[in-house]
Amino acid sequence: MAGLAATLGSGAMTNSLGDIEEAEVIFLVGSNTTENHPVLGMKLRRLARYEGKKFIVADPRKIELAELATLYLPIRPGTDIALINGMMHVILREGWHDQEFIQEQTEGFEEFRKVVEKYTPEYVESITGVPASDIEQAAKLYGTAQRASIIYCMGITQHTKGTDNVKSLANLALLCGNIGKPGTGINPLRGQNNVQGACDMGGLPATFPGYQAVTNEELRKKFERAWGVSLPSNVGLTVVEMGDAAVDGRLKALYVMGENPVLSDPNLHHLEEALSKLELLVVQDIFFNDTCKYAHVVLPSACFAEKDGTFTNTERRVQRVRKALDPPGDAKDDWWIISEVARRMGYEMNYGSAEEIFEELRTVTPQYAGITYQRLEKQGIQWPCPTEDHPGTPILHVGKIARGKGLFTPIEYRPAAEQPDEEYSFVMMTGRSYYHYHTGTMTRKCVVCNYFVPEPYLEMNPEDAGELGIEDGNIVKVLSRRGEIELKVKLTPRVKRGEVFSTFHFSEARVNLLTGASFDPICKIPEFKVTAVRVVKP
Amino acid sequence: MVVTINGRQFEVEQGQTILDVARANDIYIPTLCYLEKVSPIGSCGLCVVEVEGQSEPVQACSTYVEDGMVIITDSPSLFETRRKVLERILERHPLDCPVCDKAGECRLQDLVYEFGLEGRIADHRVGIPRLQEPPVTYSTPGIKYYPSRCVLCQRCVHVCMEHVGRGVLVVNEEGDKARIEPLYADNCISCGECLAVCPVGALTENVSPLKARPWQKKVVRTVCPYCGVGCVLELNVARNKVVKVTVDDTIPPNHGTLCVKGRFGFEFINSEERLKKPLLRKNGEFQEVSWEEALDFVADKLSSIKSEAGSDAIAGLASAKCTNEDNYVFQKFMRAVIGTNNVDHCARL
Amino acid sequence: MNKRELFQYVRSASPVTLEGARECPDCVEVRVDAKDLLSFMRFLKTNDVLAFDLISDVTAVDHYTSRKPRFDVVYHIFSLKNSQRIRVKVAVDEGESVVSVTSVWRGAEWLEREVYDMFGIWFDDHPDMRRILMPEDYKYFPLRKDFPLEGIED
Amino acid sequence: MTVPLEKVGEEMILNMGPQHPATHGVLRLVLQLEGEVVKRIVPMIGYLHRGIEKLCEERTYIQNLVLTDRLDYTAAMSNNLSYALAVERLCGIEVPERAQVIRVIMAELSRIAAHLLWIGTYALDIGAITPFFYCFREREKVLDMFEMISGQRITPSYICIGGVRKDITPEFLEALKSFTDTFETYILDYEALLTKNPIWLSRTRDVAVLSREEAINWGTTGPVLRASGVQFDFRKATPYCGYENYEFEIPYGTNGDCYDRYRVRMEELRQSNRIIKQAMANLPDGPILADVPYVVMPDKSDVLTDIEALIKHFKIASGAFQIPKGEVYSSIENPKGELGFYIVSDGSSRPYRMRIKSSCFVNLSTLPVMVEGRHMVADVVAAVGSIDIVLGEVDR
Repeated sequence: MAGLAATLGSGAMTNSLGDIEEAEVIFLVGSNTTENHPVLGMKLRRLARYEGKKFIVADPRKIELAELATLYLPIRPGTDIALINGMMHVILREGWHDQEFIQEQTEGFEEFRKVVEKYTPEYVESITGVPASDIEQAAKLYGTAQRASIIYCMGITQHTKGTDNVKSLANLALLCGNIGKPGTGINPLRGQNNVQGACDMGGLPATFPGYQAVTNEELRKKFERAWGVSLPSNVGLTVVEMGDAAVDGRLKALYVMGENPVLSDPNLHHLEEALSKLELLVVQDIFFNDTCKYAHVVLPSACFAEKDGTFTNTERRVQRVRKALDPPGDAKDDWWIISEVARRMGYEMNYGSAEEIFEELRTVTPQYAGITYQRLEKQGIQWPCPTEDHPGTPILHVGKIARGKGLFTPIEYRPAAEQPDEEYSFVMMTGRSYYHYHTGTMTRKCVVCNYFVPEPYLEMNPEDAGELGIEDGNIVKVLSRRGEIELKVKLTPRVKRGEVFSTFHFSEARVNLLTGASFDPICKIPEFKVTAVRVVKP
Repeated sequence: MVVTINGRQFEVEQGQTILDVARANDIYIPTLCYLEKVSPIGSCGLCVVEVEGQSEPVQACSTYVEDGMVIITDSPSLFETRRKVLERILERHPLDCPVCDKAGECRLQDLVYEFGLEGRIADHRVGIPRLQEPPVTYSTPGIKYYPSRCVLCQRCVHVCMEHVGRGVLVVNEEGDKARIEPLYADNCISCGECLAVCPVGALTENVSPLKARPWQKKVVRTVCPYCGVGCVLELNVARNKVVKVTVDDTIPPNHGTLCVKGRFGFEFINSEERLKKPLLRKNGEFQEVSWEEALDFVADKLSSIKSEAGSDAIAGLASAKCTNEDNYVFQKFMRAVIGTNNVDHCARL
Repeated sequence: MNKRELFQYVRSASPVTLEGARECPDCVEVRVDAKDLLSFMRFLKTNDVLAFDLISDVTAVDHYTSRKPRFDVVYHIFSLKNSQRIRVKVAVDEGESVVSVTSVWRGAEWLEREVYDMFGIWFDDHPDMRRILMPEDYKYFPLRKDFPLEGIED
Repeated sequence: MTVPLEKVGEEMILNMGPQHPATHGVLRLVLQLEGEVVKRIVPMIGYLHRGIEKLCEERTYIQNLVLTDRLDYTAAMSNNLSYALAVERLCGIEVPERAQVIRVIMAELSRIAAHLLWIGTYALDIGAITPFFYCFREREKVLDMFEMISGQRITPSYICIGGVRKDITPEFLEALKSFTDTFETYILDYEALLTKNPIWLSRTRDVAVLSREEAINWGTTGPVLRASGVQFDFRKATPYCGYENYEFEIPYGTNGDCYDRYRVRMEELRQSNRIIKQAMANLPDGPILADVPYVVMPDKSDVLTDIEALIKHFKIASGAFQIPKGEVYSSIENPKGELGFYIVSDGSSRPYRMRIKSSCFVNLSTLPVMVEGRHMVADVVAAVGSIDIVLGEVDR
């Protein structure tokens, strides 16, 4: 997200789900859409199968859309930049780039051009393992298309150089002028129902609501006037830094709302040590999850069906959530709990309803200024929506890039932090599956989800398993430099040789015990997609 | 192109079916198997209309308009043909209404009631009442399938093939023994689209033990709590329990489509393991305490840490699963009350 | 005298201006303003052509939010002579009162008390205006649309 | 309430009811007595108020039919009839001939049952024990007939919207024939016991007199009005269900006292019997339910064997039908007087407002006129009994 903010001026999805069908070519990279965004996956499947759209799918695993794609690039994990630079090299060589768009709308093209010179298809083949001819064809498909859309997800961002990956995708889009038109743009698919909303609302250490920087004096004054209190100006800690701060004692208290870091965060041994050192750990959730084991106080909160409010989905659409039933026992709305704690600490926060809060938040968040509950009655509105009669913005950067000029950033390919070696010969990717959701606290209580995927599993290539004498369904031990777990093997040709895949939904086998501590320098996303592991038959 | 329907002229374009034109100008034509989001199926024959120059009535849902067509959508003979269509279906339909979950929202019931059908039509019908046959295994545990109730409209087959793209269902065998069968069951991703489009009680919801008739339940439109697509769905609630999830076809972004988590993943809401009382760890053991005690404990502890070690010794994890309002209040609490910017959430995971 | 003649006669001979008059399938319906209700009722009774001498029913209808003057007080009066019935409606808003017709027909006494008891419409110069069905100290008016079916316990 | 000593001989407040053998239900009478003479009498009602009108607004027209049985529970069939007529007039439903005649038979039978119960209990109030057993012997026969045809003695819900629920069977006709033949002689037995009985005459003659003007002014209907000399009956004035083609007279009294009310009701027994005989004589064949598919319930036997009937039954019972928007007031001659239904429909399957006009309610309001200042406590019992009130209908 930080990548898009740097190059285009806004970190969110540029286009919307509704206009993807107007694209001729769809470049799908690092997103197993049919499993993680199933309804969008269905649409892409329809586009590919019935409406003859051309698909370029780049993913280490042969995901379902790969079979329907016109071109499937079985890329090695962590080598995305090389692939994209290679494509751009061919586009520049063939002159398919949008010369006039680059002239008016972008800057920094020349330095970027020099860096890309070196990424000939052959050189890229040696890095990514994708045949040169495929790279040529991919570049041809994307370069010559009138309207081409880029769709990506965690496969791109969860690397030590996640931001660079996003920036190089931005370069590719800017190169061909695929911005600000229906069926184009760079479209990150946000993983969770309100992750876009949480970022919009300033759930980040560096920004107030509406991506207004904490360090900006004048903006901080605005919030100080709005909230009637002086505000800190230093950028706070991110999740991973909180772990380190807790370990060396700088961090004493942690208030966790609706999260389960003990399962979803990387490098869990380190995190568990951090949590046990805290003086106060408050967990506010709808279930007694794994993090609650370390907590001093657990507060019951209401789930989505028991509260009024709004969610913002991946296409920046703010939609109403309505209360359907009463919360069980004494569970309360999250904002009620927090406002009660605030009142006890001397800061009066008496909100009568979620609508009242929304009225306040839209006064301080420019993108939400024109949105009201009354307008959201029939259907959602896509921010930015500055005034109450503004219909919302389905497509960003129409006519002009939000940042003024699109920024080309020259990016060199760097290998992932942890390369496989003879001791840890496999590259493990962690991700999500269709039937479960994140830490499984919700989906593991549902009979249909449990029926299909009841227990944790490790996807492995049949030949690799054959060499190690492992049959389908065996329990194997998976070790990395930081920890080990036992998983049931599921042999599938989807995974290439030398690579394995598993999910982090299951508390009985926490995959994140294996994942490493390295993360992206700028936006601090951990390296989930590349971890060196060893698979051993017990 | 101009077409006259029931004597009124309409401007139409190439590629529109008669039914599209009729619906655009709210002329009522009864339909059973018509489904907007897939190509015309034309299996039931209920939407027949008379077109001048055609000897036989044609199906409005699958006949494309041509210039100068003169169409009649309602006449005694049409009424008769439509009645015959319904009778043919009703002959094999079991007497399940009292025990069928779909009763009250069943398209077949509405049609029979609308046509005011009497029992005295199909005289050759054998008087033995067909009692309920037990459900047959289906491709997902989330759906119960009663083959005897199926009216063979094939909406499920088309939606699974065209809309979802998995092609699990086929029409098996011919004539009287024809029925829908999940032949390629392992393709099934239990998205429940077939359940959503089934006009009768052949496919019924099988997750919630509690069932409710339309007038006993409240339908609340909300957003799915799972992935980022943000599908809009409707929770059917009866006696403070979620009974079923339905969906409105006209609302973006999902236009009436859901996945397994959206359609069947609602059991956690009424699960017994939900936290009901605040818990406070006293000498190692969690005990249920009142809100007063828990909140006081948190407030005092936070205040003392803030005064001793400073605001930056406290951090907070907001949540991508809570609403914008919750997150706004949370970061306002951390920044205004605690006085630190140590606020983050799992946007990175 | 059949319904049509009655309808013509009432409209022509009525001493007060009628806000509305129509012929319903069951009987003639007339709408009168609250202030000239009493004179109209006396006219109905004393006029020997009409001779509406038997008060059948006094009740009210609560239009709640669908109409501004919220209530309609509805009188059904029967004429033994002509075997015809007439329905007289008076629009009343919340808090307003209506003059009692017990001076014209004594039989309306309990009927008006029940309307007060159920809807809270007060009847002026009524011989014994108090609740009839509900307990004396009951605070609510049960037949109003905003009164919940399951009642209010306090 | 204990009366202070110095008050003896002067006024006394006496509470009669709501639990009292002579009040025919939970009616409470507050008597202000001077010695035995009643100075002032204030009837307090509402003890049996179930809020039927409020309940009707929340249930469909089909479900409300069952509530109407519980109004005047001594003559449930004619309550159903009044309600069914009101709804049919609202929807413009034509009831077939045979059903209309059956409805007349049933209405008159329930009138006979109601009057027999009145005579039995009223005689008991005055002190005559034996008529109670005679009357209830015949009443038992009528209730058996009801049970034979509808399975229920007191709350049959037999007359439904669009006709009657079941066709009458030959056994029913036989029982009816034997009943109507012998009933004339039994009426003579009752009259032999009471009509010329001196005690009866002294307790009822000139007791609780209601003059003709007072009766009309107070809006009374039914036997109370007729006893005061007004020859008026809704079956003749506004005929329904084909009453116009039956010959019967309207009995009426002269000086409106308890005795006249007794004589009017005895005579009505005979007239009802006459009507039933005529109805049995020309009972037409044909359907018993109107052919209006969207609101008339199919016959239960079809529902168990036939999918169309089952679907229609389900849709109608669950309120999928729409009654046309509008309002109607229709009333019939109930054994106690005029039972009127004022229904305001907003076009849905639930009435927007359902007003039930009960004759007992209005007749009971004349009690003070009859008794105050003229009679003693014993006569109050006779007066209340003579009005023939059923608290189910009064309190609703």
